[in-house]
Amino acid sequence: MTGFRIVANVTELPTTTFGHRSPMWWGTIGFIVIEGSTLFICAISYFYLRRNFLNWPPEGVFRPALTVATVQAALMVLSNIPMAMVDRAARRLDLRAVRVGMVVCTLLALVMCVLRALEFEALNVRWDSNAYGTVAWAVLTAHATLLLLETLESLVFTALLFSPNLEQRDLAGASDNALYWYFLTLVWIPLYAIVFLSPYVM
Amino acid sequence: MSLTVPAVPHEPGRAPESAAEVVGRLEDTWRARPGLRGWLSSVDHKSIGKRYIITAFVFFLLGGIEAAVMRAQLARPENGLIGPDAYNQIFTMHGTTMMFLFAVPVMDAVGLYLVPLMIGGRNVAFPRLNAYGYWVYLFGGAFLYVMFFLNTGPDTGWFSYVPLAGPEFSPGKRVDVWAQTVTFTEISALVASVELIVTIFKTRAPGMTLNRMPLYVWSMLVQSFMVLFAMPWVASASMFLAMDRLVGTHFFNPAEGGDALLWQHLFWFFGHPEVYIIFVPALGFVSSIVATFTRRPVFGYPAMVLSMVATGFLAFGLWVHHMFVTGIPQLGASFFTAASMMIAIPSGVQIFCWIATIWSGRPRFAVPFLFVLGFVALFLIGGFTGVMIASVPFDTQVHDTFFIVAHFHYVLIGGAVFPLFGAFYYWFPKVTGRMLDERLGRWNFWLFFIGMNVTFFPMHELGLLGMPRRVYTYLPETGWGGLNLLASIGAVTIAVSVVVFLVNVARSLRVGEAAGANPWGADTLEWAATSPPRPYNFAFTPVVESREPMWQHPAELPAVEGLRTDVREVLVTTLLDAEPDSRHRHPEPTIWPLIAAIATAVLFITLIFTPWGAVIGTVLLFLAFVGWAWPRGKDHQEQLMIEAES
Amino acid sequence: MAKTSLVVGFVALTVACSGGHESRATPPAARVTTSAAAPAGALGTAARAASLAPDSGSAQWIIPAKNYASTRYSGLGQITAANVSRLGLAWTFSTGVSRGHEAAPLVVGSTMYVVTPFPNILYALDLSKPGAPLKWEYQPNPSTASQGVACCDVVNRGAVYYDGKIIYNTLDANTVAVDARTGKQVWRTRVGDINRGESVTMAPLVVKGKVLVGNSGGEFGIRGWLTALDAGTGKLAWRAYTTGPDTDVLIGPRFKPFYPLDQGKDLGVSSWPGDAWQYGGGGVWGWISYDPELNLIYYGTSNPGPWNPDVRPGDNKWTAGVFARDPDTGEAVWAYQWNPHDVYDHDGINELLLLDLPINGATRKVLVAPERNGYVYVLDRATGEVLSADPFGYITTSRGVDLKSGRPIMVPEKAPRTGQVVREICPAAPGVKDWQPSSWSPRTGLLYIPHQNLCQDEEGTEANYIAGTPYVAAIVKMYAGPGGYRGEMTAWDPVARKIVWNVHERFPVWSGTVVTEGDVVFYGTMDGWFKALDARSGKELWRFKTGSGIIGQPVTYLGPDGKQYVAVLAGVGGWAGAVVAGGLDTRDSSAALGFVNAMKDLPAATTKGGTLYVFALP
Amino acid sequence: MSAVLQAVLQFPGAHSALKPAGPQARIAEGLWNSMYATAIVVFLLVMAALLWAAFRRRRAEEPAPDPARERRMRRVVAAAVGITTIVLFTFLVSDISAGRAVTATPGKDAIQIIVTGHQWWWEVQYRDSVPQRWVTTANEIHVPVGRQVAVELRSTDVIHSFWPPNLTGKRDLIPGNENSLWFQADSAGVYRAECAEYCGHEHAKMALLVVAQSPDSFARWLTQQRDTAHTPADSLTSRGQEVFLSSACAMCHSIAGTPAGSRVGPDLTHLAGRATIAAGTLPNTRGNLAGWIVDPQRIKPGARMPPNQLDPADLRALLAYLETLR
Amino acid sequence: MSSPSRSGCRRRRELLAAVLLAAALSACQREDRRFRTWPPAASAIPAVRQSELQPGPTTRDLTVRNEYGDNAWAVSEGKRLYNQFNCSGCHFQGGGGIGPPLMDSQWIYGSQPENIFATIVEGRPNGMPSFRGKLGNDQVWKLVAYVRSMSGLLAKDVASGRNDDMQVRSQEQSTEKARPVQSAVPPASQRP
Repeated sequence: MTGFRIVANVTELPTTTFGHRSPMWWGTIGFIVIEGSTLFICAISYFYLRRNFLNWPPEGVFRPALTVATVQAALMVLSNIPMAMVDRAARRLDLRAVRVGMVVCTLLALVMCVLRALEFEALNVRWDSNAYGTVAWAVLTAHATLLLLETLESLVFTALLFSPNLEQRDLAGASDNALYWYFLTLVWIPLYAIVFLSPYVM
Repeated sequence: MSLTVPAVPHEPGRAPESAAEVVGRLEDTWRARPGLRGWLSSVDHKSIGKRYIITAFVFFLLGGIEAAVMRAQLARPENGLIGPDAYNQIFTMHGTTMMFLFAVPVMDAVGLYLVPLMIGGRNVAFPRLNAYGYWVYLFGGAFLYVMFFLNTGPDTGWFSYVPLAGPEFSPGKRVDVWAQTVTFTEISALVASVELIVTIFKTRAPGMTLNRMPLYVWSMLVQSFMVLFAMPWVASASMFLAMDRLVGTHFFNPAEGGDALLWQHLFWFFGHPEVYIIFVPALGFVSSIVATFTRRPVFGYPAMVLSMVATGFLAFGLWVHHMFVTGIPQLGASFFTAASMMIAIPSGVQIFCWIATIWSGRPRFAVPFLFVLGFVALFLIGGFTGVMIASVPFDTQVHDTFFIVAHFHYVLIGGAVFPLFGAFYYWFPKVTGRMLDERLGRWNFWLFFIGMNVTFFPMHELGLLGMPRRVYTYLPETGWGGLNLLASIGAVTIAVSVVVFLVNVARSLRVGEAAGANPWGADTLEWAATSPPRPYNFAFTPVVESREPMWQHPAELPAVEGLRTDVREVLVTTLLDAEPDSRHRHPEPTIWPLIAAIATAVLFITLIFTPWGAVIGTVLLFLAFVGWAWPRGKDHQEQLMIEAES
Repeated sequence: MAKTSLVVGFVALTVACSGGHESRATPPAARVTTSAAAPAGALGTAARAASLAPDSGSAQWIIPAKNYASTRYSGLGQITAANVSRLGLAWTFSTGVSRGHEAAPLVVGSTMYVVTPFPNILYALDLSKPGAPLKWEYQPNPSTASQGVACCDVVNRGAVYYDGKIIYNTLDANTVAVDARTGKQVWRTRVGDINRGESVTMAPLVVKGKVLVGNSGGEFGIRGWLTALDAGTGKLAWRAYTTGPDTDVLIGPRFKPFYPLDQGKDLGVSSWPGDAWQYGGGGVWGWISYDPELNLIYYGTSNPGPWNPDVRPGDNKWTAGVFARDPDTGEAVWAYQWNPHDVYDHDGINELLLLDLPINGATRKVLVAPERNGYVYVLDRATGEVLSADPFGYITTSRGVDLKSGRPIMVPEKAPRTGQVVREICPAAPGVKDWQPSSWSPRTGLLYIPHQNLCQDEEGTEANYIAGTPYVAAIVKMYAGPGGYRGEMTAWDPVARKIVWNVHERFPVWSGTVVTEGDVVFYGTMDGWFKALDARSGKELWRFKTGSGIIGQPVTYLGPDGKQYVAVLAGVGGWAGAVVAGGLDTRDSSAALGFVNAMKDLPAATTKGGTLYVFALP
Repeated sequence: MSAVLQAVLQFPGAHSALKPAGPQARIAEGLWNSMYATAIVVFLLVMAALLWAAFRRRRAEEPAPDPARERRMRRVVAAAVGITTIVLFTFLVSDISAGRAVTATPGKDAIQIIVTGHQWWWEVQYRDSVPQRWVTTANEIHVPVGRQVAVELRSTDVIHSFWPPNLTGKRDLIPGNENSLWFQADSAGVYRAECAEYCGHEHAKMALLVVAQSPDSFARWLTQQRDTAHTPADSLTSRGQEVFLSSACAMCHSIAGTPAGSRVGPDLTHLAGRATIAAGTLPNTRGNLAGWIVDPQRIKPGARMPPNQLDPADLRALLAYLETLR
Repeated sequence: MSSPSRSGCRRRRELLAAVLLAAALSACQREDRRFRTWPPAASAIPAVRQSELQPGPTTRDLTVRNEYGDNAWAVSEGKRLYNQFNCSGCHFQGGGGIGPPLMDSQWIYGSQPENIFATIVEGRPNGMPSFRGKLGNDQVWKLVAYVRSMSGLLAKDVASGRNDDMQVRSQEQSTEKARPVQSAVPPASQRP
């Protein structure tokens, strides 16, 4: 066995880091890439299958209704404000602000889940009606799955914030959660444009 | 070159610990839990890695048995050994096993074992996720084989083209089993890739700048990125297929505006990089072995790194060359021909660099090095045929024939399995503490090398003579009998060589010569650990000052101290220059990854039979992750800080 | 208007009226109406029906089309736009059969004859007694198996009175002649074979002593024909096939089609691949008209089979077209295909109204045909030249008719093909208008077209001809066209070539129409309303809810008591009503050749039935 | 016809990409030859270099990394990479020009054929401007020597791939995507084609014969194919026809000139004129035909042809009748 | 003496084993593809009871088990034959048209496999043709299995998914079971 010659000491290094200094942040980026790819694939498929149709949506299918989806899109964008506040509070290690912010955001996520259920209704087409319906549902479902997972995660995390076992480094989790939230809500904007707006222009 | 670790002074009030003290404390803190539950709860990258490697190797043997059955059936024309139904299942199982259950996982497995050691870390970045990835993989593979023995083995080929694999032409659940197996293995591969990327990015030993990373670590980094960008495609595609089959969606129904070619695009956008996902780590094996056995660093480090990165990029530009006969426009085809030829250039660079290394080094012809030499010969042949089939007019002749079968076996066996066997011989002492027998190893190599060529070289000829792939039999009038018999004889030879390998391993485990920490006199950090390494890998985190730390400091490595020893703690460094940045808590062993993997399995398996599976599985999975994430017990040091803050 | 009166007067002296039954006085010659504004001067003076023979006068209704010119115009004027609102139920009669009742009741003298759908019972009702009691009934007992080869419900479109006999067809391809007085069978001739998919649902026509009968089964791979039987004995006089060599189609030296593409030898074979013409459809299940002056009969031929066009390249002559033949010998004089290589099941069997219309300043002998493909054609009935063809519904399948070649200009993207769904095919398979006959009033010069507004999605599938089983090879799903309504009643001016008014209905208007001298148009709807509209404005004047959806042909007659009556059969069914008549499952959009998808709400709107309703003013 | 049979069975080159009989196959073969030769040369050079590098005699003590030597090596490696690039570029240029030549659109006078893939047989139709002159046959394409043949490729079920190696490379038949190719036979002969895309149980037994013949004999063949089947002349064959029409046969197969018009299975109007049955699986002999009718699942397990339990006398009559379908 | 809890545990284990075994066997049965064998009751089936009413004491008939009813491949073959032999021409995809619907709960001539077998082979008076001699018994049994799947009478993992065709009905494997009702009256026209 090779021996060691001590050349430095790392005792003073911090144990809680935020952003790209934290491995979990990179892990989150990794999952964002994976899930972003999945959504991208759904979007690609959407345009690929578009080529097989004369009209889009095909004749006999109504265009999607816009109201709910537009409210949802707006909500998604705006929800970034409280989430950014959570993010900043976490970096300040301001537990109280993080708690309040996470409660607000979790409620918002629940509202989004409800809106998502209504958005399926608003598509005006079933998944098994034709390939248009299929791929529109696919985009929506793929994002809905992520939304659902994020909602559950936020719920658990919020509960954790009130747990006696909370540790300081868990606050880094709030920051990572915020990162994922930015992705989840902002990626919806192009997807919203594809599923709900593009049938009006293609 | 000066060390870039910030000069943190020794704590004045504390005496430096003695190495023995530290080791004792680390042994206590990092000890594996006892018993079955402890075994199931392990999050150590080495135990997970070993399980991964053994599991993958078992699948390799199963896939090999399937191959043997196929060669037996094809040994003579109109053979009645097995009928089309069994044959079709078996060839699909062979392809699926080798690609999804052996080749990718085994590369990840070796990486998960070696990478933390090579970069001087204690474990992978997310150890529990790592355990979860393994369990998911195990369940996926086991599920496939259980279903296969229940006559529900997939039978539409490893790329399951629709509409054949669609609901109309593949009734029953056979294809669903395939689709979900793919999903299982995708999850494990994606998990492993995130794992490896973050491990490499954030937990390298201080001083191991990107520029000093061993080539093998580079290869795993490139491979992991490729997995990250390639696997979601097949995961999505297989989910689309499963939904077409279960709830009647129309992704691939041409009548309702779906598209059979959409499947091919999605699949090959994954499927082509897949080959390189298998091949790139092999480049890392070869580079490690070449350096060690020529006793010099690999020539042209920057060129090697760049060519691996280039391979990684170019691999994503080739998928359409699997679709040259689907009637795509000529112009598009030309682009993909050019890209397919271009990818030969980085391979050329690598081969020339290795030859230069060998030429200028002092080679030792140990078994790992033999496998490398064999690799070069076989991979050249596979590479040449690869360039040939990039040509559209020629590809239209040999596409989907035995020529292709020959081509990709040369690439995959020659290009990946030979280096992998070399790697087995090379790192076996590190993993087990014992050397493999050289004489048996030579038998292993030569039988494999000869068997490989006898089996697959005639297949080129068969393809040109018009033998399509995936035929369960052929007519005597075709005149393919002789070459097929030859190929079958070659298959027997390969089988014998694998048996020799197994004998070698079994023998070595019992009576093998004990290996020291660095039996080969190699250059990378894993050889600084004991053989086999302790659960914490290194008593102190080494500090790296060159690309060949073990050659630079063969006796005593520079290292840092100051990580806590009373709890599991690891050092996090910066991305580019690997400067120490923070201390990071390492999770305790836990059973929850296994539970989460069981929940995942329930999700995917029930989803084969009912859409409600999604609901059941999600609920279970949620519960499992709550259990996973919920903190148990507290660390007062940490707790106090937060109370002070709030 | 004077000329019109003359025409109507002439009506009284017709060939067939010399029947032998008592002939009642014709109603007073049409009054010159002063109340209604004459639509167009030129029209009022020049337009007329070609020849109304064998119209036996306004009192009776002895053939379903009323007269040889197929105008379905009654010269009775007691019921007028002004008083129709007071119309009330006079009496009813239950047929005891609950499938689709498409027939027109006949009134000959003081007897009414009603033919039911399968099992094709013939009832004679005595109009001279109160409540019109049953005189006799005749049961032809057709083969029950024949129900299996009736594509679109087991309907019958009516009988014809000729020479003391009621002559009609049974579903199992028999033609029967029954003594009008006694109800005894006079003769019975088997004209087709159900094992080859043949059935007969059409109302025959008797011309110069020949009973003209055609077969149904365009969805069963039949080979279509029109057969002439001797009216006295039922013996076969001649048979003219729709497809096959010229000798079979009765194409000889007299055959002079107008368009070059219709000229040539054995086109009925050469426009088909292999022996596809042997089972290529082209049945004759619709209406026949006759012009005594030119001595020509006119009839349309049905769709080519199977629906999936990929298996039958070529023009598929002479399906989905029209023939002009000499009734004595059956020789073809000219032919024209509405839809060469029809790809939409757009049969050409609709009623052909023989009118003399002022076209470009000259009165021309024309044939007016509101066709399934969505155009009202005006053809020169002597030569077969298309004078005009104008859309009267929503069409996406073609962009008009090229008058030079006579061919419709098809939209290739809308052509069905194997293995791919083609969407929004408008009109759907039943066309803008199906069999349900329109009527034409010489007083308004308007054509009253009952029709539908349907589109469909279609996918061609693999075709497999097995004799006696359906040969369609298409999956179809119909739905309402633009606007969401499914039925329409359109008044069309064939001279100005435009819609004058039109009424939307929830369901397809699957019943026939009749227009009277009182300027009232009668028709029924599938949800059971029997309606009267003002013939000039289209305003609804009266409605009555019957027991079941109406798909029958209304008639009007003068009762022995001198009062004008209006009669119609109510009994939903037919292709459009199969969902109710057959008890079909609406979860399958392709059921009943896709019609069910457009009629999913019909079961909630009506139930099965089979009742004759007769109305009169109080 | 036995001559054709003979040719198929005795001539192994009837199915080889290396015995080209048409322009496209010749181009592909040319590419193969040049690439194969280049590959051998390069392989030998690289292996020689490798073996030399590994086994060259070394001085006892070589200084490990000598900067001057490293520089020299860098130059050599760069040169080798440069040569590799040039070789690949040459390949690329020749590929693309060959690709152009292969995919050039066929001339106007090309024979128009539609080939439809079914699980597991081929339907072949010859187009004509007059629909009546269309010809439908199965598992056998006759073409005149020296004339282009344009093939439209369709599939009604799964993906198949049409591949006569001696004549041209393959092209997939994809449901929902129409494909086409053309080929030309330069010399008379019988060329075998296999389905090259895995298509289910009997992918292995889905072959097709391309019979290239002189323009005259092709024209004769085509004319003959347009005939409908003759009415049976004797009692045995007319009994056979009766068996055909009254049994399950007529549910799937058609014989022009009889009421059998089903299109699920191959058109049998000229069955006796074909060299093979069961899509190139068996020579078309009486015994094979009998075996195929009675127990097709022994020959092609999973094929769509059901077993037929026929009375021996009926079977004899049926076979006699089928043999008249020339 | 074994304690009750232990024996209970063992019983549970036995039950679990039985369930697993059954699942395994059903998988085998579902996925089997026998090309050359004939189902047991293939060649001849005894006269089928058409009426519920029996003179004398009621006896239970031995119903014929159609092995194809558990076999996904056979059901899908049945679906193919259903379309190829133009069953779909009259019954369409189960909604009916010329013939009665097959996806609903109404069975005029019985819903048992042997009833359906008899209906196909013998034909029925109101237009159902007799396929005797035109189809092999094997094919008829496959058709029987498929016809039963149309109204959800087969297990969902055996019933077919959608075809690569136009979407006209929910796929068989998603069709809820319609409990068969014996309806004595043919929907075809009744005589007065």
